[in-house]
Amino acid sequence: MEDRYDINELLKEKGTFTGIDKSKRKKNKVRSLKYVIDALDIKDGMTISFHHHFRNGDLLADMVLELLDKKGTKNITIFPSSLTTAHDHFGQYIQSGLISRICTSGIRDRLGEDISSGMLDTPVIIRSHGGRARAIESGEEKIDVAFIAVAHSDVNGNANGFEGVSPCGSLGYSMVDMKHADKVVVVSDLITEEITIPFSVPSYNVDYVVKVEKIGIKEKIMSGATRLTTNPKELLIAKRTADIIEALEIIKENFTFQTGTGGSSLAVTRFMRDKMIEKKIVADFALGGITGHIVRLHEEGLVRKLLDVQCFDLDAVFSLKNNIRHFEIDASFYANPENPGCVVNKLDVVVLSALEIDRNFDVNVMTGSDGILRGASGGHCDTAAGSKICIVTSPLVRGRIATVKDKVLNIVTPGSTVDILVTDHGTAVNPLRKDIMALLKEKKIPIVSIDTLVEMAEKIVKKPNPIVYGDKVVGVIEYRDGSIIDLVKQVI
Amino acid sequence: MKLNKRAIAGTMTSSDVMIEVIPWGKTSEINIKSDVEKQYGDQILDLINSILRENDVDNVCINVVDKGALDFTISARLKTALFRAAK
Amino acid sequence: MFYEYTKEYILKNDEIKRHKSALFLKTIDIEFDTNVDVTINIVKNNQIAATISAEKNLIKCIGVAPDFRSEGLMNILFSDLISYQYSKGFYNLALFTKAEYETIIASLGFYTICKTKNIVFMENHKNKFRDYLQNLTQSDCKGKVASIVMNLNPITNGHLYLIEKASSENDVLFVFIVSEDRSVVPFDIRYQLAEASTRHLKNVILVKGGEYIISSTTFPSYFKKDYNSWIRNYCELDLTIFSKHIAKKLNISKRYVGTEPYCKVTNYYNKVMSEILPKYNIEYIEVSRLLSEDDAISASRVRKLADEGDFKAIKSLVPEATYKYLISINGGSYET
Amino acid sequence: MEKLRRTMLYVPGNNPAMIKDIYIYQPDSIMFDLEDSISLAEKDSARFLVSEALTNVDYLGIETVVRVNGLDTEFGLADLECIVKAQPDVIRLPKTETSEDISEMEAIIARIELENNIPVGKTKMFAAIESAKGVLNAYSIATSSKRLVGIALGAEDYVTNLRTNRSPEGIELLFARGQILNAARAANISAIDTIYSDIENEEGFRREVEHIKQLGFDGKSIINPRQIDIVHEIYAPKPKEIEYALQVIAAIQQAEKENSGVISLNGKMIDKPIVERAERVLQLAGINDMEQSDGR
Repeated sequence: MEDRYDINELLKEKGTFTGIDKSKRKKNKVRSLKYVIDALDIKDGMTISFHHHFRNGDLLADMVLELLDKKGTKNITIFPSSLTTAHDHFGQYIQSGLISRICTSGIRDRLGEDISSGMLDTPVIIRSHGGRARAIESGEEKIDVAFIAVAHSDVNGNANGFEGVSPCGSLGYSMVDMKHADKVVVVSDLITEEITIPFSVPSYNVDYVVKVEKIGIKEKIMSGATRLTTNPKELLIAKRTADIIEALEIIKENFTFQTGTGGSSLAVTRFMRDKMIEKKIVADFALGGITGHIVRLHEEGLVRKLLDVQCFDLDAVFSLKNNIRHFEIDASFYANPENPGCVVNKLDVVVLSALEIDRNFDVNVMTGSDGILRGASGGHCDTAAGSKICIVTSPLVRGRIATVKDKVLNIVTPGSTVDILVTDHGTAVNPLRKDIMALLKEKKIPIVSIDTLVEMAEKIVKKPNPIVYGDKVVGVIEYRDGSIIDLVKQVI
Repeated sequence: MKLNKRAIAGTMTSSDVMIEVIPWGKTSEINIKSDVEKQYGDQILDLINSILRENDVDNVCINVVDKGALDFTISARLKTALFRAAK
Repeated sequence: MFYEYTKEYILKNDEIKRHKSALFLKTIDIEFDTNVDVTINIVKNNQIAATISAEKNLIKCIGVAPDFRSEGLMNILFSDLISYQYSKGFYNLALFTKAEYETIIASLGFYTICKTKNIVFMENHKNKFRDYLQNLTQSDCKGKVASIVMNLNPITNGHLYLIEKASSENDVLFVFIVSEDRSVVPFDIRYQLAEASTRHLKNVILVKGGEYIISSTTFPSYFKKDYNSWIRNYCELDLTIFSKHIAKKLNISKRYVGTEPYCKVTNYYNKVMSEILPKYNIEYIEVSRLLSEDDAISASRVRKLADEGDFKAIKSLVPEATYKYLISINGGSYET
Repeated sequence: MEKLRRTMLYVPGNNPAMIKDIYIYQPDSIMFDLEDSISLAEKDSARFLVSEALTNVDYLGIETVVRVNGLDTEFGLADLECIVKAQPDVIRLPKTETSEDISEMEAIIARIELENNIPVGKTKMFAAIESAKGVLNAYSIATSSKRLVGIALGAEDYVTNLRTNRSPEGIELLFARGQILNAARAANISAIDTIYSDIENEEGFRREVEHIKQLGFDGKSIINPRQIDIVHEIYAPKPKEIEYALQVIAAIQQAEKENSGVISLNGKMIDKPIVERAERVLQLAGINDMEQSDGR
């Protein structure tokens, strides 16, 4: 038996109450950006993270990098959830030596060209949204400082993305960062003394709060309402896709789905709506990037829950704010492959797009037909792997570029997870899915082989000159589990 | 085919091509700006040269702004521009 | 058909419709320039979705409503405008734009001729500027090479004084005569009078300024005498073209200007010149104007006197060739 | 068997983005337009574009129709010279008023065919009737040439000519529709109804298609691919009709096997009209793989 509990020992250890001076309580966490950057002492080899919920209207990443650059900081890793045209000029920070490594989901336009030309010595690490969450949670990537732009925060960092002057809606991608980063800085142009309720960022995760004059360029963050396409080709693809979803008997009570925001994916939702009303069916949840059109289904009672990792328009933002079952989820819950409960695993069907798809159904959403980085991995391979049925929609050719081809330039999503390809020139089913093939044949849905589509495309556009690659590897594409699925070569 | 004046045909909308034909006293010159230059620049040049040969056109400057036009469109636009230039 | 928009072509005299375009541009923070010959709008659901205008060779006032960006409306507008201007005989088109739009406009068949920190000047023919530079002069320029850019409208003793001074201080002097024909005296005459009046100066080479030296293309404000927010940009652009390309090609290391007592725009232009030229190792030399009866001799003063028929007063202010010309057009008689 | 012409899809002749793969919408006929959708300044470029498309693009066996400009314009003849060589299935003549309009164009087409080693008569013709005079001459137009495979109503110009306008119910078109339809049936050629231009009004479009189907038209000229499925759906036979048609055909085959002169089904005699109707039902249902004659 142990000795009796020594109360004196406890008193000595904890100290006794001596009174409190209320006025000396720490006031709040608000500091200037410059103060924070100096105080955090961001130096060589450190990793800082951002999110891309403000998309093309993001101002924060540049504000931070500009200050660091002025200080002469070198050799840091930037770890944004994605990069947009707002970050087009980041080549200058690579040239100045500030940025020596980039991990991201997307990279495009001028920065994509810069990277593809070999500007950065270390290859960019491309991860899916689920893969990024996995890398952070597993400790594979350590974030020293997470800078989180929010639309509204209180003085202690309780924050959300759906109030304020430049709302972005869900903060899903940054929720993983805030839990695992060493230091978390919340930045906004609306900071109130009053507590932010509801909040997506809890203040206990936040070290500093920074007020800036403007956190985002409103018109570049998102549009008011995503417009439904009137493009006949996109409508054709969408209708065929909806017909297939119906034929595959997916539209049953409590089914679940995710549709992208591309012209045809969005229209798929519209055609599905008609079928749901006709069959009197209610879906359990819609997942993913949420748009006003999905919100409408929710508000009409056709979809019970919206699981929202990212809002795509202001209608979605308003809904996130007002509809209780429109729920903000983080990237790990969304798609981390090491999290067996991640929701992509509960998807009955996902409709995705592609820059390129080949005979093996391998999909490229990262590099253009010229081999240059101009896309985003996003949740593509995550949802393809998780869903029961993954449908890729795409026109057979875009302009003079074949979308369906012999071999994709880069693989992001392996063909073994892609089940159906719907194009304007015909629908192909992955031979691995004999069940789907049989069901569609039974329902008299016309099917062609992927080889036929490849040949049709080549007949239309003719064989292009091969891309001239250099020896340097400029990008490493990670599959969601962390293995390397492809390398992106320098383009000369 | 004898060209009398400069002429232009086509548009710069997707899948189209705008082609300008300028008769001049110098060796022919073909300038191509194309969204798919890397992949199809050579083929576009070959196509244009073959149409010029077919129509016996020389000493001409051809300016091409291509927005991913297929061969049949490039051919139609060049023929239209030549037709207009020959008027 | 499948078109979901209509197009409208607005000509200069259609004030009401032009006003609509102006209002539209205002909503996207662009100022409508009333000096345009034609405006083309793309209209969707009775609202302007995109607009473009042109005055002669210059494309202006380009705007696309935020909701309609990335729908290829610019491609439609540029195609239509190029075709339209082509039918009017304007084959070579140019424009100024901000750096952020350079790539997209380049994809519409335009080539960057020159850019400054704030603006990019682009043209739709690849070789036009190259040919211009090649055709500037045949002569080989060695030693100290200087330049003056002048309107010579018409040439006066004031101009001549500046030319003679620069001529005497250098091995070669290029006198660029602004060729834009918006001056009172037509360019051909201005050139002839200058030639006659400088014949005695063997190291002076007269050059037609052409489109790239203070022309309505490279410097639209100069001719309208407006003093808007773009003037600094235009000045910088014009002077960068001069310094970076023209002076470099001709080995010019100095540029002379006369002091400018009257014109606000010219004055400002000179001020910007004094900042930019040294960056390219070109010396900026300002020379005080020659006075006559305590008043600077200027072309405008001469023109005013000619209008009043005071040829006696003119005689002492201008070279002989100019004097004869003014008399011939004003119907006066020679004074001996 | 007569060719199906439920949908004749307009495509502006100067739009390469549409022309290059318009076949994906699977209309029964594609109609390249050189006429009203093309501005005067672009008549030449549309002509070259359609000609190159016909020569180079694989339209997957879908009937190709080119609407040329009338011979009374400066473009008509040039259109024919350029287009006939490119061998579309059909040349559509706009604003036809008399049988002479057809003969005049036929003569030119025949000459061009001859000059270019195309079998004379290969190029079929289609006539659009867009005026009161044309409507009154419908039968003589319909019977004016062996090349003529159909006539169509062009209502926009026609109602202007009548001094009225189009109404949702279409009472103003009753006479013209009846006249054209009867002329076409008497001449044993296709009858195609006019366009419906309000793309957004799906309800109105459906009503009109049901109306013209009931009148007896073979199909409709359409201006947007979105309208195709609706027309095909309305023209699709009901399952009962298909079942009956299949029984009729089975009965014929049975009778043939038995060398029986009289064919009966469920105790009722099957005569020629019943057989014809059955065949058409199966064709519309897309079940029939029987030979299709080209053109008619």
